[in-house]
Amino acid sequence: MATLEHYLILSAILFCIGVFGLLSRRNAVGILMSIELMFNSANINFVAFSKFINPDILTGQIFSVFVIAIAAAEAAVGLAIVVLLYRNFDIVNIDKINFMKW
Amino acid sequence: MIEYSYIIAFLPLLSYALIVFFFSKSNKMASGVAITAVLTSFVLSTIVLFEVLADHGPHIFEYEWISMPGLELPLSIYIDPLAAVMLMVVTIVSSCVHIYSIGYMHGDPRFPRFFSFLSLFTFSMLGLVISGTFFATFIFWELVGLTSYLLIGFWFEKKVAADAGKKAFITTKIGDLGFLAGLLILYAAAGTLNYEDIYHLIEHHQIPVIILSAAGILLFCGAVGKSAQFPLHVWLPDAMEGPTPVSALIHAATMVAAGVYLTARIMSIIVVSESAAITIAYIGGFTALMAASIGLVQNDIKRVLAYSTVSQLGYMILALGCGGYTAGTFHLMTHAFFKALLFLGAGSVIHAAHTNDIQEMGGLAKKMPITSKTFFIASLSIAGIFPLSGFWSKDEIFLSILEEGHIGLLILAIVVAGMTAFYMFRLCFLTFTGEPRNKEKYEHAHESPNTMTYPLIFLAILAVCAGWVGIPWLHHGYASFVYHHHPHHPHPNYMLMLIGTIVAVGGIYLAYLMYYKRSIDPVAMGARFKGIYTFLFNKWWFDELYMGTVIRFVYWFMEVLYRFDQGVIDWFVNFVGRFGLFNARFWQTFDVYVIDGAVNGAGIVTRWFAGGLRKIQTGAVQNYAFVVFLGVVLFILFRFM
Amino acid sequence: MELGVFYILAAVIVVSGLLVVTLKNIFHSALMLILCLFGVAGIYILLHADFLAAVQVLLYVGGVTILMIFAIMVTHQLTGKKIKHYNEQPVPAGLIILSLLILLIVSITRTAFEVADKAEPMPTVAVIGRALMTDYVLPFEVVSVVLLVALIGAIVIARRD
Amino acid sequence: MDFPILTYMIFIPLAGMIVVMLLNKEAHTLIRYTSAFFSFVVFILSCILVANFDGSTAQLQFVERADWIPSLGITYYLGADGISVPMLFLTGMLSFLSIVASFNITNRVKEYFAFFLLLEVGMVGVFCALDFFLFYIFWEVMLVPMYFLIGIWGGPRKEYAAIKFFLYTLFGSVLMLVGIIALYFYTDPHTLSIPELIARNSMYGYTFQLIVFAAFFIGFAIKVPVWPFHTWLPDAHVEAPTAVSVILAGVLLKMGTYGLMRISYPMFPEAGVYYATPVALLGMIAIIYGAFVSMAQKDLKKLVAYSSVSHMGYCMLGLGALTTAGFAGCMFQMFSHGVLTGAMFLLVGVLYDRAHTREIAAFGGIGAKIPLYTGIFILFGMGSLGLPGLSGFVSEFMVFIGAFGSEYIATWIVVVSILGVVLTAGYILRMVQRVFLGPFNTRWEDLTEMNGRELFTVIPLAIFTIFIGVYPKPLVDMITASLDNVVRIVTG
Repeated sequence: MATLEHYLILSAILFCIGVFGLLSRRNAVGILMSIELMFNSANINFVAFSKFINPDILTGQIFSVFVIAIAAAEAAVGLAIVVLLYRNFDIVNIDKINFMKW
Repeated sequence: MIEYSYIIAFLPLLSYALIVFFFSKSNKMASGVAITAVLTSFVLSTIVLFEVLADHGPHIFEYEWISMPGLELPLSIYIDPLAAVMLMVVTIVSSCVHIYSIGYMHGDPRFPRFFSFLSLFTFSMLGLVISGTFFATFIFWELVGLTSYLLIGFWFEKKVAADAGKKAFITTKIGDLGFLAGLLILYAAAGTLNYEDIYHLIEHHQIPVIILSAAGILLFCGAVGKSAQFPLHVWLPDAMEGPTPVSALIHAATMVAAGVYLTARIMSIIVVSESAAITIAYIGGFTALMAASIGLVQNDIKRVLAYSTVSQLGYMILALGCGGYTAGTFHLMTHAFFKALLFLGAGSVIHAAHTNDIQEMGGLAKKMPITSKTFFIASLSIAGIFPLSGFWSKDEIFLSILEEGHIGLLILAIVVAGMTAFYMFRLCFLTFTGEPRNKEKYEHAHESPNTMTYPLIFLAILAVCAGWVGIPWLHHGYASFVYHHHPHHPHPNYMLMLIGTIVAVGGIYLAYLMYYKRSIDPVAMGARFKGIYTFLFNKWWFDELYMGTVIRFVYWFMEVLYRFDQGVIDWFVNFVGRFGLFNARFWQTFDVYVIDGAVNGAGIVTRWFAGGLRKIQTGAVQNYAFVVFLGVVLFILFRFM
Repeated sequence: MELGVFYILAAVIVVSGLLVVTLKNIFHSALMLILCLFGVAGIYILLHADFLAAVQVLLYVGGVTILMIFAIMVTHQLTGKKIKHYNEQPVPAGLIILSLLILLIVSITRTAFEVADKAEPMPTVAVIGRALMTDYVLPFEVVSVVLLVALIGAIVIARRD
Repeated sequence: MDFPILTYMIFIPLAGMIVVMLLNKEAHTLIRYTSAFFSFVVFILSCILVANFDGSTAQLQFVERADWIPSLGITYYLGADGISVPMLFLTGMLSFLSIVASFNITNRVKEYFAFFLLLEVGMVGVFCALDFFLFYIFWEVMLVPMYFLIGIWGGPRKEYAAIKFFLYTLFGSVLMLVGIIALYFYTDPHTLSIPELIARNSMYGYTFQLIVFAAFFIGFAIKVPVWPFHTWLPDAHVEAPTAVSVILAGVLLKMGTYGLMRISYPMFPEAGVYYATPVALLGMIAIIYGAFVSMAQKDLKKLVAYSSVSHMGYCMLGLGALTTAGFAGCMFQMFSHGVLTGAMFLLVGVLYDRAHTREIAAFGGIGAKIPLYTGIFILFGMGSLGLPGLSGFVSEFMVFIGAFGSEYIATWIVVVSILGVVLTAGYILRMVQRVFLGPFNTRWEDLTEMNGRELFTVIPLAIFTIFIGVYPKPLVDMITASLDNVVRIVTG
């Protein structure tokens, strides 16, 4: 019988993988993928908590629905930016995009 | 005609303008225009004289000039017998001098200019004569001063001439200060400067005597300057540097007489104010004596005549101070003729001999018969020999002094008469008789041209006859024409006439002995009275005195003030500026090193930090995210663990 | 049995997740992502969240991932090229992440969760649907607006003009 | 007259300046004639102004009034009376002549004439502004071009002179500004209109009057300049180019006395009475002191500059007298000094252009070489020393009569001041003698006579000198009513 802790640890691992990708990948699309991983880990958390703490009202699942919607929106906008970047600068590597430097 | 008498004055002005604007290149036209103008003035003056003889006047014509609240300054014409006589004197002498100048100034490169100045002078002098207010008198008074300046300095390339002109102008200007102050006092007291109104007020005792005394003496200061009375007489001998016709016209016959004329005009004041009268009389007397004493020993022919002029003017002033209105003005007239004649004669001599020094002349009578004869006539006249004009006018003066009771002044006047006779004949004998002392100059000497001799002859006639109008037995003569208040006919005093004649003859005889017969050696005399001789020869050291005191003081004071201006006032201004600058520098330093230092310090520190920290800001988002997670880790670590 | 399934799914998720962030070829990463998301969908089923599992497959696997593959295709870069796919900080990042993971695991294990002993409604679709239309209607509408804005924004940004 | 003549007089030079600035800077002749044309138009307008002026009344004429900044009570308020009309005429004439006299400027011609026209704007404006705000603006507008005209086209020490002039005058105008602000806040309702403030002069307290009068006085005194605020003047005059000296002496100095007559006295009558003796005393000191210091000068231009100090002293004496005659004398002196000293500076400039020196001792006997120049110079010199028949005499005499008859100042002040007459004669004659008379200095063998343009600039001034001196009635009629009004306000 998988307990809440199992799910939480799985979620933590997945989240950390996502963060690692976020911090170290150069490709913008890769970074977006990493973010998806992190979303998913959060969703696992929500659903697990919903299942083990408050199973009757399904609040966690509803939040997950919202998160998925937001993730979709994020993906759409993020990819659009990537396309634009590519078109204007001919690159998709995020470490070259350092215009925020003073 | 009398209401148009200003035309008399304006004709020469017109001539001046014509010469300046149109004939400045043409000698003939310039002299022609000037002489025409002055002769016309002469004719008109004669007409005026006859009209005044018919109606003594005064004839007054007023013209508005300045009129505002608190200031009414009209100009007016005031023709009374004195003015009419003066008009005659001025136009006659001026005409003679104009004609004479054709010959005398012949060949001068500035010939037209000379005539233009003569015209301007004639205008000013005639204007002065016909002025009806003290104010107008003052205006023309200054104008004659200007023309005198211009004419003395006519040969301005000579430094002495230029200096003399300046000296004349400034010295008379000092006297004019008094004139101006007198005008102000009079105006403040009377509210008018018209002769007629002031006479009227004085008659009705509406002006306090003390003010009248002050005003009288101050106005007389003007006369002192213009008529070269002590202590402002120093300019007149120097003024002899001008061309000789100028000396004759301005510095003998007319302008210098303006002071006397003015003194006559303030007769009403003098009569009222005892102190003013005494002051004037003594100044006149002293001047007469002093100038005559200097004249005794001078060697420059023109300077002798100049001192003689000063002395004679002193005589007139003395007479006026003693209330001798008729006497003073009478002598003014006769003197004008014979002194002009003397000067013109001297000019003729100088023209011939090319020197002013009588010690270099001698025996010129043979070469210049007309000049020498007329000169002798004039000398006799001035010495006061019966029946020449000088005799009558001098006698009048003695009489008026006697009537006033100033015995001391009378004796002084008689002594001066003797001195006058002596120095005039010293001059005559040295110039015209004896052996020529400078052969070369003698050889070149010749009689002057007709343009010069005719005026001499004409004036010689006047020098003889002009006095006859004032013969005491003549009841409708000068005294009943020119008078103050009412005609005054003093009884002829035969005693005085006799004394005067004796003194004059004595003076002439002494001169005859010393300079003709040579029975008394003048050089030995000079050596014997060396102290007095030096004193007189150096003109009582007046020039040196003034030079050492007044002039030196002025020069010293101007330097002191200029130093003060630069060293104190301007220094202070610059000091304020420099102080400001210093302040600015100080605060700039403060600003740079302290205030700005603090600011910059903050900046430097910041930049120093930033230099390190900017490396953190890579612009790469992932670096930032890295830090975020580092923070998260640390947060959890320290918060919960 | 359930635990066994969980471990299998967990292994799939972790391995595929690691591959997502480590593979050089971004296209392969995308494929691994799909695998990973399937694993997560399995976890949902394991947790009795049938609706979410369906949504996961439909939206993520069918929508987002495809979108990403399109983006990869559009930018057609890097597929198979020998270039560095990491930036300069994988090692410190790895360390940080590792410590984060340890901290998380420690805190999870230390925490005592109050596990409720209730059964969830089955199937969940009706319950979720009702909840979205009643209690959560406002967030729901907001999300719809957000999606719309994102949609339009994406078009505007990516549009060639 | 409906035609807004004063506005035109102010702004035509401004238009001229703009036109000049638009011209090609190499087209020197065009620039010169253009600026001469514009200033000539102003001169013509000033003649029209004089012709249309009614001197029988003290009323302000040619009044133009429009709201400007209503919230602060500031109006665009212009007008002229007997005090300003002669000054406007003088400004118009001297500006035109100075511009003609500046035709020989070759350095940065365009800027020079542009500045000159701007200067004219300021000068005309000051003389017809009736609102303090406007007055102050014009007062300051004048300062800037003057600074540059001295500082760029001046002599060897031009920077020093320009800065000294600028700072000194600015110091004065700041004091004046303080006075203006004090007046503004003292009155209720606040106003800056000068006639309005004069009408309310009974409201000002005695102490207030004394203090504000002093503030204004120093402001104006620096401009006059009154001893001991005069030391900027010799430097500025000597260093400034000829035409600028003319304007400086001819017009700018008059603004001080104009301000005193227009503002200080009518606005603070009690203070005017209180300060009568100090003002007259300062005048006396200036007369004597200026004359002595002039006498000590070795530089021709500096001599003329110091003579200005002396001559403006007569103005102060006349003002201190508080009589119509004294005020009229002051007015005459302003006009006459403007003409005479303006001409003197022009003449000195003419000589300097030829000889490149102004050292008095360097000349000598040049009267024989250039008789026409000498004659004209002596004419103005005589005018300056107060020879009757020339304008200087009339003004001096009126000042003396006015001061002597005044009940506000002691007689001895006038008596001492009279000494100035002979001192003036002293320095003028000394200078004339050392420059023109005496033995000819052969160094000046090549000296040439004045040319037509130079004659053109001084002949009108000569005509005015003689005209005013011989027939002062037109000017008297023009100023009497206004001055009498001022005197009556002051003395009650």
